[in-house]
Amino acid sequence: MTFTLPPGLALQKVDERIMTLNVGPQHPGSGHMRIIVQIDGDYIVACDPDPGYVHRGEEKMAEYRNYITNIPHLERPVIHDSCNVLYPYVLGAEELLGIEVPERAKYVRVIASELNRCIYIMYWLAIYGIFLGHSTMFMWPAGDRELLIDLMEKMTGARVTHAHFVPGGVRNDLPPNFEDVCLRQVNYFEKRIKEYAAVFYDNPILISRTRDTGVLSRQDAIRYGTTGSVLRASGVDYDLRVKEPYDVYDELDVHTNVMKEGDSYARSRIPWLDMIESCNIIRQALQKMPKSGSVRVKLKPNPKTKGLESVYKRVESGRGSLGCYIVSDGKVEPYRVKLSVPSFRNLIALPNLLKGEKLGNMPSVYWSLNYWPVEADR
Amino acid sequence: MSVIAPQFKLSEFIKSLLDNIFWIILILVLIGIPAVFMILFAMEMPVIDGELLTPFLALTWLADPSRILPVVKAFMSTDIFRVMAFPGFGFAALLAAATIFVERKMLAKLQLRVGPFYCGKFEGILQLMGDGLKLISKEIIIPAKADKPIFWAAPVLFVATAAAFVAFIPVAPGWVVADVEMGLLGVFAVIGFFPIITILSAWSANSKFPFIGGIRALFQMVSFEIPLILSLLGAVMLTGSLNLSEIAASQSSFPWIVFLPIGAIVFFITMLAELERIPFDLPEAESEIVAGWLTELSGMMYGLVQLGTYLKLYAFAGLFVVIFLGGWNGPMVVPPFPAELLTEGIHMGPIVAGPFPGLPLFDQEMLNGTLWFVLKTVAVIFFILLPRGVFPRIRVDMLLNLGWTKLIGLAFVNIFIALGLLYAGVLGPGGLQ
Amino acid sequence: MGTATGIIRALNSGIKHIATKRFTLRYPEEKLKFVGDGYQFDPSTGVGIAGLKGRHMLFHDHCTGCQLCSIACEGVAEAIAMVKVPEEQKQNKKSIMPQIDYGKCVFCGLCVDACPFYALYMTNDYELSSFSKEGLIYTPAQLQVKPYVAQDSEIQISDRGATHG
Amino acid sequence: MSTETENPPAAAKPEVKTPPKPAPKKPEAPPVELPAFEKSISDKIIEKFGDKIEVGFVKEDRVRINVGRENVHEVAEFIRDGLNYDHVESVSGVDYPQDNEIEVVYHIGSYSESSLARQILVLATRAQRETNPIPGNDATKLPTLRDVFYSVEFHEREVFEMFGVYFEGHPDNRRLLLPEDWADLPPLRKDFAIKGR
Repeated sequence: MTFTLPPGLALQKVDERIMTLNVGPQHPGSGHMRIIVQIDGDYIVACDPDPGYVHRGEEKMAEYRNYITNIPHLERPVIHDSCNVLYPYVLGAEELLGIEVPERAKYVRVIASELNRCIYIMYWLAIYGIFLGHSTMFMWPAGDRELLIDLMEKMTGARVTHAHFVPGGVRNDLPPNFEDVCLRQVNYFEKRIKEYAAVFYDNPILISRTRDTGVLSRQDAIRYGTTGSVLRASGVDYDLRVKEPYDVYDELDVHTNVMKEGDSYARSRIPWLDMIESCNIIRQALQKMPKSGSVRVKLKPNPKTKGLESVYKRVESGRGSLGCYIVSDGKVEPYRVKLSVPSFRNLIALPNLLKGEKLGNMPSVYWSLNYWPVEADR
Repeated sequence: MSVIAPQFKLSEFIKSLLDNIFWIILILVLIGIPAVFMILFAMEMPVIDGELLTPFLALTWLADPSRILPVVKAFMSTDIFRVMAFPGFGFAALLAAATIFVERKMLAKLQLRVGPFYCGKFEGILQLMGDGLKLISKEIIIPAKADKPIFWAAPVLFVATAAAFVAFIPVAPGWVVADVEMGLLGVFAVIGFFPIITILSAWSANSKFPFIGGIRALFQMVSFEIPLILSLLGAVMLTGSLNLSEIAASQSSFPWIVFLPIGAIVFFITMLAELERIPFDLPEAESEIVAGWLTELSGMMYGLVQLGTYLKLYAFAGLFVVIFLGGWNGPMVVPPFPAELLTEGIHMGPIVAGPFPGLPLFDQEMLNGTLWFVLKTVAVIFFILLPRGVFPRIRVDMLLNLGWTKLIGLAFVNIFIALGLLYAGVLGPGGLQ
Repeated sequence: MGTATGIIRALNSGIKHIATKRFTLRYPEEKLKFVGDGYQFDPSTGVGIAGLKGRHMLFHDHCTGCQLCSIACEGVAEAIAMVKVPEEQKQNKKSIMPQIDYGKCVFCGLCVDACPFYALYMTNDYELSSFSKEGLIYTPAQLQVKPYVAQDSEIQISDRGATHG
Repeated sequence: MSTETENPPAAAKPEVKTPPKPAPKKPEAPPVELPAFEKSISDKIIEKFGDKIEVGFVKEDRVRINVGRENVHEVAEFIRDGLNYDHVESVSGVDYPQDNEIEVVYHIGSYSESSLARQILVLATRAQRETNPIPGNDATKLPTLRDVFYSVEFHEREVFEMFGVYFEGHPDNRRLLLPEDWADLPPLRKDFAIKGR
């Protein structure tokens, strides 16, 4: 007794070994996104990232606001790296509006940007720690971050959403006695992060856990267009602070950290080395900064650009090169603002890295991409 | 401005209090007093003034306070007391609660934060009670497609099995719930139940993450049970007995860890794995599989599993102490019982209290043994808790690799050391002991 | 043996930190001290003065009702509305002053930058919770009050670690 | 069709920047003084393709090439193989309703060639715009560059959902950021207005 279904109704043959897991958006190990993972036993056979849960239409909103009022909402994608995410927009707007920034303002921007980079990386590191089940590495960075947040608060008046950079400089001058406090806290901060080595970075269990997982070769890192720590962990010496210095980075001595391995461990170690480098840059900038002078150029209310122009500026943020493409058509509002965010660019590597990995490696590979879902969605 | 509770009325509040008191008294009368009488009927009553006390006369201690101590002492010699209170469940639960408190505060200190601080006046000492109340008051949510009887039973079974494990641990000479001849085999048998309960709970939840977590727990526990058993065999060979009390008693001069350090290390690592503690907490790996096999458990079901986990932690630490650290053996530090309390009572100026005919409740040996046992157990628990602060989670393949190759090999080395000591005559008959 | 020494180093580092000072700020009892009296803006030079961007403070004798703060807020949060005030000021012909809805405000301070008459400042007060949404709307009369702040905790760094003291 | 796309009236910037632009670079008094290295890049492309392309501008570190949609794949291959650019940083769509066109701008950079490290080559092409778009099923189509530059994969998916520009040959033309049940206009087009603005 054979009974055949019509072709359209025939049951699709499903490989029963494969199980589909929805990692996210309510999963503790995903952030604000979903990764659809198919596993065969403990091995991931396919992975499909699904961002978009926190898409806020920043680019659309920017077309309706003028160059100054764009500032508070354009820093929202990465509020813990808010100075850096605003930086390319401000640089681009300055070029479009034709503003020359005072020297002291440039140094203040560099200090704020480097402090913010450390704040971002500490947050990232805290989550990387808890993704690996290392609760101490969650608490220590989250606590020591307070040292720098305190500095940013003194500097800008807000703890995370600073809205500090404007076309033409920065909003306010440094408070009195800031240099000493900054130097003291940054020095202590550097001492603290060097203590992480014994517990985290030199921990043999961590090393055996993350070595040779999610290996991204040099060719693939370039081909996928990854950026930031992911790129530098794969052996590409590329840091915009050195390669295309903006503001006063060409006057500072910036060292680029490069590792050859391209695995999760290297990708997680590079940001930590970057933080130590940032401390150096802050010390240099504090030393070379002009002790007085203006920090902001007075703008006309509602500044306008001249005709149809476009500009593409990029900076090295905590996650990598962050670009901003502004098209203006001579009105008060920009015609189009496009943020080319590093998280989005690094996301392309995720499906390729996870394929063939074990499920236990998923959090470490995923978060070692230095990925921030809110920024990718914009 | 009563914005928080705009409907608040004092009379309603007092009414609710009285209501609660009424129900408490009712339940006490209907359940509490019968339970007390059942215990009184079951236990062997003491002889007072030459006549045997009957359960019906037991409550006469309300009129005659000198009868309290004999009744209490008689109760303490029953099995019910042993199971429920002292070497059994109550004692273990108390130590488990202390463990949770110490774990929280110690981990907080290590991570440069404060930890529980406001609940209870001193350093958040009542935090656990608050957590328990919260868990009891939470709604229990059962997944729609769960296999409900097994899903309900699994947490209860888990606690019961953990309590059964606790029953094997001798705390002081003679003070053990189940003093069986094949005690260690019984321990192995009970440990073997945990993966079954885990996989039952995980399977019955009918959800993906608990399933993966359950499978991982099964892998982990099964693969680590073999080195666990092997690592304990060395001590069994040297002692020549499987009875845990005898193993503890045999270490009166030196603990076995002196001769069997490799076995102790292997047992410690497998213990961490069996307890699902960091770095081996794969079945509950939060960032990978939410909460593993505990994902669908809610409310007090989760609380029961946590209770079972900490009971298990105490039991494993106790097993380590009994087998490698000499159990209750230690220098006598407890002062002898003052005999004049029995004959004369306490003289404080004009006031005379006593004499107390029922005393002493516990003898000196037992108090000293318990003290040393608790001290050693706390030390072992500290070392079980410490890795949580400094190690990340490991991966399944690393775990299985560690269990099946390295630890089993080391356990065999340990057995050979024990055999060597035995045949060389250093230990065993004619040796040091 | 590298593994064993690494594990011992990690354990050692963990135990050492048990004796390090706690870094936690116990918020309701301790409050962080800020620089200055809040974010202010000097319209003559066009540069702000560093300070915390907290609740605003409005100087009624400076406000002219020019609505520039409201216009600045339009693209950001739309939190500022101009309302009639009963009092009559010489410089404020229309008798309108800003009323700020802190349910919408993002504390960016662009309204302070926009004010050309030193009338709108920000203060160190950041505890603005309320039981109702209406309670978050601050009228010009409420904005006039200088908030009382008791903030004295600062980060202190010693050999045994940093604390909030 | 090609004449339309190759002479976009809006983006046809003169090759020489207007002098009053207060650029942070050196004061360019004669209008023909262009950055030499960037000029050489644009010259190479002009030499290869001649009339098919049009140089949008040559600024310091930035070279802009406007291409018609039928040549964009070919030009991109030359950029990768002949000029050693190796990745795309950003793919942006810009809507020009008055020209009835949607411009797609590729910002192409290079990691492997150290002399190109600070260069961005801006490759712009234009697709026909439909007033009533049916994303994927109307004339708003462009050839994909995914087989040339792998890194455009997610960027092109984003442009597809945000502007309705279908990339022919893209292996995975699904929604990325927008919800699955989005049935409105592609949101970054100019005729999609934010409520209340």
